[in-house]
Amino acid sequence: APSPQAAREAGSVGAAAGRSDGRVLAVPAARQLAREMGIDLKDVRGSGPNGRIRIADVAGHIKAQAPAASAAAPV
Amino acid sequence: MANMDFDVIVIGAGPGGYHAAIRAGQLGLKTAIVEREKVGGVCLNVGCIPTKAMLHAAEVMMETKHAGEFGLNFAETTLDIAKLNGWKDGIVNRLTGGVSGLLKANKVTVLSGQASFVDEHTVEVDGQRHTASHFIIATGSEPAKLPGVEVDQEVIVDSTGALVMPDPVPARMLCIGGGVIGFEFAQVYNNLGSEVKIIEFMPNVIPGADADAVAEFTKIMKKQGISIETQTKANRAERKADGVHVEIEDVKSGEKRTEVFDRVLVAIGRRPRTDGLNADKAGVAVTDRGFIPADKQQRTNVPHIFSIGDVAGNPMLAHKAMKEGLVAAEVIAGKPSEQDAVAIPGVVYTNPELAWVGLTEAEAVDKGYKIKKGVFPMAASGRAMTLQQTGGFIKMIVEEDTDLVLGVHIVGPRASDLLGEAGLALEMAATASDIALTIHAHPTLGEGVLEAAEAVHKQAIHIVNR
Amino acid sequence: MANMDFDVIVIGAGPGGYHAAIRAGQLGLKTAIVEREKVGGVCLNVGCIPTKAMLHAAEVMMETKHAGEFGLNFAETTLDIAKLNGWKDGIVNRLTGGVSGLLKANKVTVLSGQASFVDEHTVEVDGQRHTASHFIIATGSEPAKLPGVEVDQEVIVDSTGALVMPDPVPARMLCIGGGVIGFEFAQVYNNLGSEVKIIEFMPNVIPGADADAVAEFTKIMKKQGISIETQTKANRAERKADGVHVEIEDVKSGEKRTEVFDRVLVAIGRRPRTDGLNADKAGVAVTDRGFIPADKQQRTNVPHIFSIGDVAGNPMLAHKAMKEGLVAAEVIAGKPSEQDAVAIPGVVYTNPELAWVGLTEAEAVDKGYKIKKGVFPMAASGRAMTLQQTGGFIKMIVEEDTDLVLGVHIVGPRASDLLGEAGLALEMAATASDIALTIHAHPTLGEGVLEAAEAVHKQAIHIVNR
Ligand SMILES: Cc1cc2nc3c(=O)[nH]c(=O)nc-3n(C[C@H](O)[C@H](O)[C@H](O)COP(=O)(O)OP(=O)(O)OC[C@H]3O[C@@H](n4cnc5c(N)ncnc54)[C@H](O)[C@@H]3O)c2cc1C
Ligand SMILES: Cc1cc2nc3c(=O)[nH]c(=O)nc-3n(C[C@H](O)[C@H](O)[C@H](O)COP(=O)(O)OP(=O)(O)OC[C@H]3O[C@@H](n4cnc5c(N)ncnc54)[C@H](O)[C@@H]3O)c2cc1C
Repeated sequence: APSPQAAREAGSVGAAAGRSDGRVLAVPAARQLAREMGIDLKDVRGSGPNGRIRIADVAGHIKAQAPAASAAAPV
Repeated sequence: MANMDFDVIVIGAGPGGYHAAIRAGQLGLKTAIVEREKVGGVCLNVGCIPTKAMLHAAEVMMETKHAGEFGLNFAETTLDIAKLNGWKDGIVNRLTGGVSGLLKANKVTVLSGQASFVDEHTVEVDGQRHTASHFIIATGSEPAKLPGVEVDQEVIVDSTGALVMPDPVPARMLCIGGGVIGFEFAQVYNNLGSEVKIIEFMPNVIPGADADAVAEFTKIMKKQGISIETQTKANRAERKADGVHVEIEDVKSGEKRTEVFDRVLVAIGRRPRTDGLNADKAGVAVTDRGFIPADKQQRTNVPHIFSIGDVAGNPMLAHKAMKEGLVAAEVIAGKPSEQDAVAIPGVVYTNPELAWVGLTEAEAVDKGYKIKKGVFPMAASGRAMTLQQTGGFIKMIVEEDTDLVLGVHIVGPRASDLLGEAGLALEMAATASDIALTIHAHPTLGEGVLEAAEAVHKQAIHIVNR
Repeated sequence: MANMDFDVIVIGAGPGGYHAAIRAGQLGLKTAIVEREKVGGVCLNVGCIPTKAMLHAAEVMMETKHAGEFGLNFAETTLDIAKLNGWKDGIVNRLTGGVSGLLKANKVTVLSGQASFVDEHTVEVDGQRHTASHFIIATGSEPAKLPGVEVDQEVIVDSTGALVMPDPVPARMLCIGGGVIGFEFAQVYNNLGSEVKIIEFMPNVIPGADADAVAEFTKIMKKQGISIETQTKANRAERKADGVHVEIEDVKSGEKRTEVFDRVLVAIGRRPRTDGLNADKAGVAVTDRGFIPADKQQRTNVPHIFSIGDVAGNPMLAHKAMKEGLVAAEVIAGKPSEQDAVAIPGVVYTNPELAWVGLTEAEAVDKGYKIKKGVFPMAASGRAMTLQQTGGFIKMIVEEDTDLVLGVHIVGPRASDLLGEAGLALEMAATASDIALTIHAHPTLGEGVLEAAEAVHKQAIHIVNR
C-alpha cells in the first residue's frame, strides 16, 4: 500500500533531473536498482519532491521502455 | 466572524495545547490559551519531563555501580533526597517558564482558570466570557482509578505522587500496572534502593510493543532486580502500621495472598479529562469512555471545534498531542494539514530503553503482510560494549516483496535516539536497502540499525546470518 | 582463472579489510585475508574502540562530578588505573576475537604475516606464495611523525601510546594537533585529572567541521578546562628530569617559549601505509603521498586489484573503509556496487560530541548553493536538561529553493546517535519538511533535529524564530 508520504510527494512533483550541482536526486535503493538494470538515472523521471527518484520510478521507467519493444509484435 | 474576541481559543496548555497555540500565533491568528492548573500540562509538570529527570539520576547511580569494572570506585555514596526532588522541580520550572515565554513571544493570550463552554462560540473562564471563531480542546487526561486501592499520595500514590521521592526511599515498592509509567517508576525506585515488584493484569507488559522486544526487555529488568508478575491483580489495599497490605490475586488460579509494601503506585492507565468543560453546551460529542474524537484534521463533530492530544484518543503520548496541535492550528489557519503519520513512536525511558516505531511483528502478520525480519544484538556492537550496555537488540520488520520498512523495535541504551532514523525511514517509505546502503558513523549504536537492515538480507557483518 | 588459490585475497584486516573479506565470503568467493599484526586493524586495536572505552570511563567520572546537583555525593573516589587499562583491553580482545570468529564463519582463510606482491596475481606471506584472481589492498594508515618530537611511547606518545594510561595520571599533558584524535585524548586525560593543553598549527581545530559548530564545541571544551591554542606549533621536545621540555612557537608572531609537560601526545595526522607491500611489483600506482587511489568501484589502475580504506584516501574513517570494503567485494562478485555515498559522517566522541554529515555552511556557500539554515540550541531541549547537558546545538543547512537538506551539524550529548536520521535524510534526498513532518518521540534529543528543520522555516516551537 502506498504510504501517506508517497501521496504527499505525488502532490508536489518537482522538475525532472537536472540540478545545477549535477546530482540526480535518488534514494539509495533506486540508485542500486538503476545500476543493476543498466539505467542512467538522468533518464528517469522522479515522482518525489524536486524530482526525487524512488525504486517505483525506476521500475516504472523499465516498464515504460518494455512496451516499446513488445509493441512491435502485435497480437 | 469579526465580532469574536479571538480567532482561536485553545483549552488546556499541555504539549498539545501549547503547540497548537504557538503555531496559531506563528500563523498570525489571534490566539488565547486557557489553563486551569499549570502551563505545560501533565507532560512538563508531572509526566514526561520529571520522570526523565528521575530516570537520569537513577541511571547515574546504576552507572556508578558498574564503574568498578573499569577501576572507578566510590568509598561512600550519599543521596540527598530533598535535593533530588528540588533538582527535578527546577528543571520543570525552567521548562514551564520557557513555555510561558514562548506563548508570550508568539503573542498568545494566556487565560488562567477553568474553561467551560457556554455555547458553541463562547467559553467562560473565571466568570469572564470569551468568544472565538474556533476552539481547540486539549484538556488531556488523568490517572485512572483502581477501586479498592485509594490513592492518598502518601503511601498509595499515582504517577504524580510517585514523582516525590520520600525520605527514606521506601524499602518495598509495588507498581500496579506494567505499562510504560509502571516500568519507568519501577526502575527509578529500584536504582535508588527499593525492592520493587510490578504486577500486571494482562498476560503481557508494555501493551503495543513487539513481543520479542518485550521479552528481552523484561528479561533485563528482572536481571536488574525488578520482580514482574503478569496475570496478577491487586484487589484492595489497606494502610496499616507496618505498611500497606495489598491483596494480590493470581488471575488464572484465583489464588489470593496479602503482601506488605511501603509504597504502592497505581499506574493502570489514564482516562480522558473533560470534567467542567461542558462540551455538550457547544454540541461537541463525547464518547462513553470520555474521549472527544476528531478526524484527520482534528475536527470534532462541530466543524469549528477541534480536539487534540490525550482527550482526542489513544495513544496518549506527548508527541502525538504535539503533532495534532500543529495540525489543528494549521487547518484553522487555512492550510491543508493532516495528521497523516505513518507511525507514532513509543518509548520506555528506562535503562536500557525500549523504543519502537511502526508495526510489531504480530501486527504486520495480522495485517496480512508477508514479512522478513532482521535482528542485531547489542552484544555485537562495539559501541555498546564501550558503554557497558550490551543487553538488548534492534529488530527490523520489512515487507518481503517491497523491502519496505514496516517497523523497528529496539531494546538498548539510547534506543529513543535511534528512533529518529527509524521514524524518518517509515515516513519516507524507505526500504531496508536504503538504510543498509547509508553510511553510519563508526562506532555508534546506530550502526545496529544498519546491521538489522543488512540482517534482513542475511548480509549483516558482525553477526552470523542464518 | 581456475588455477588461482583464491578468488580474492584481502591485504590487511582492519575494518575495511574484514568487511571486504566477510562480504566476499557471504557472496561465495573463495577468500583469504592477510594480517601482519592483529585482526581488527587500527580501529579495533588502537583506534576507534579503545578510545571510546576510555571516553566512556572519562564520561562517567565527569557525570559523577555533576551528580551533586541532584543530590548524589561521593565521599571518596579512587581510580585503579591498571584496571582501567585492562578493562579497555578486554573490550578490544572481545571484539577482535569476534571478528576472527566471523571470518571463520564466513569461510575466510586468515593468513598471518606480511603480504608482499610478487606479481600482479601473487603475494608472498611469510615465505609462502598465494595466487588470486583479485586483490583488495586495505593496509590502512599510521601516525604521521613530527620531526623534533620523537615518540618514545613513554612520555612522548602517539595515539597508540596514549591509550595506555600511566599511573599516576600525568599532571601536565600536551596534545600536539587539534584534530579528532587530539580532542578525544584531551578529554580523557582532562577528566582523569590532567591539566591539558591542545596546540594546533592551523587557525582552526577539527578541520572539515562547520565553523559555528567548532566554535561552540571549543567553547565547551575550554569551559571543561582544556586549554586550546591555535596557530601554534611545537618545534622540538626534550626529555628532562622534570618532564618534557617543549619549544612552542606562535606561528603568527614567531615568538617562542618553552613549556614543560609530563606527557606529550603527537596527533598531527595519519599517513597511508604501504611499506613492504611492493605494490610496484603488481603495477599498482602509489601517489607521492603514499596513497593507492581507487575509482568508485574501488579499482586501482590495475583492474583486478582494489584499494579501500585509509590507504585509498581521505577521510581516514572506519565507516568509509567499511563501505569501500563492501563495495570492492561486491564488485568482484559481479555486482554493480558503487561508493556513491552522498556524505560521510564525522564525529568527535567527546562529551558533548561534535558530529556532522553533509556540507558545512562554508562548503555549501562555496559550492554556490543558496542556503537557509535552522539552529536549535540544546538548552531548549527538555531531554538535554534532564541529562544535565545543555551545551551545544543542532544546525541544519538546507538548499533554499528545494528545501533539500545539505548538511547537519550537531554539538551535544549523543550527537553521533542523532546522525542516523541526518545521514538517512541526506541519502534519501529528504527535505527539511520531510523531517519536520515526521513525528519524533518526546522527550528525546532527536526532537532537536525536527526543531532545527522547523527553524529553517521559522516555525520552531521551543525557540523564538527570528
Ligand atoms: C508519569 C507520566 C510520564 C509520561 N511520560 C511520557 C513520555 O515520556 N513521553 C510521552 O510522549 N508521553 C508521556 N506521558 C504522557 C503525556 O504526558 C501526555 O500524553 C501528554 O501530556 C498529553 O498532552 P495533552 O496536551 O493532550 O494534555 P495534558 O498534558 O494532560 O494537558 C492538559 C491540560 O489541560 C488543562 N485543562 C484540562 N481541562 C481544562 C479546562 N476545562 N480548562 C482549562 N484547562 C484545562 C489541564 O490542567 C492540563 O494542564 C507521560 C504521562 C505521565 C503521567
Ligand atoms: C586513536 C584513533 C581513534 C580513531 N577513532 C575513530 C573513530 O572513532 N571512528 C572512525 O571512523 N575512525 C577512527 N579512527 C580511524 C580508523 O581507525 C581508521 O580509519 C580505520 O582503522 C581504517 O581502516 P583500514 O581498514 O583502512 O585500515 P587499518 O585499520 O589501518 O588496518 C590495516 C591493517 O592492515 C595491516 N597491514 C598493513 N600492511 C600490511 C601488509 N603488507 N600485509 C599484511 N597486513 C598489513 C595492518 O597491520 C592493519 O591491521 C581512529 C584512529 C585512531 C588512530
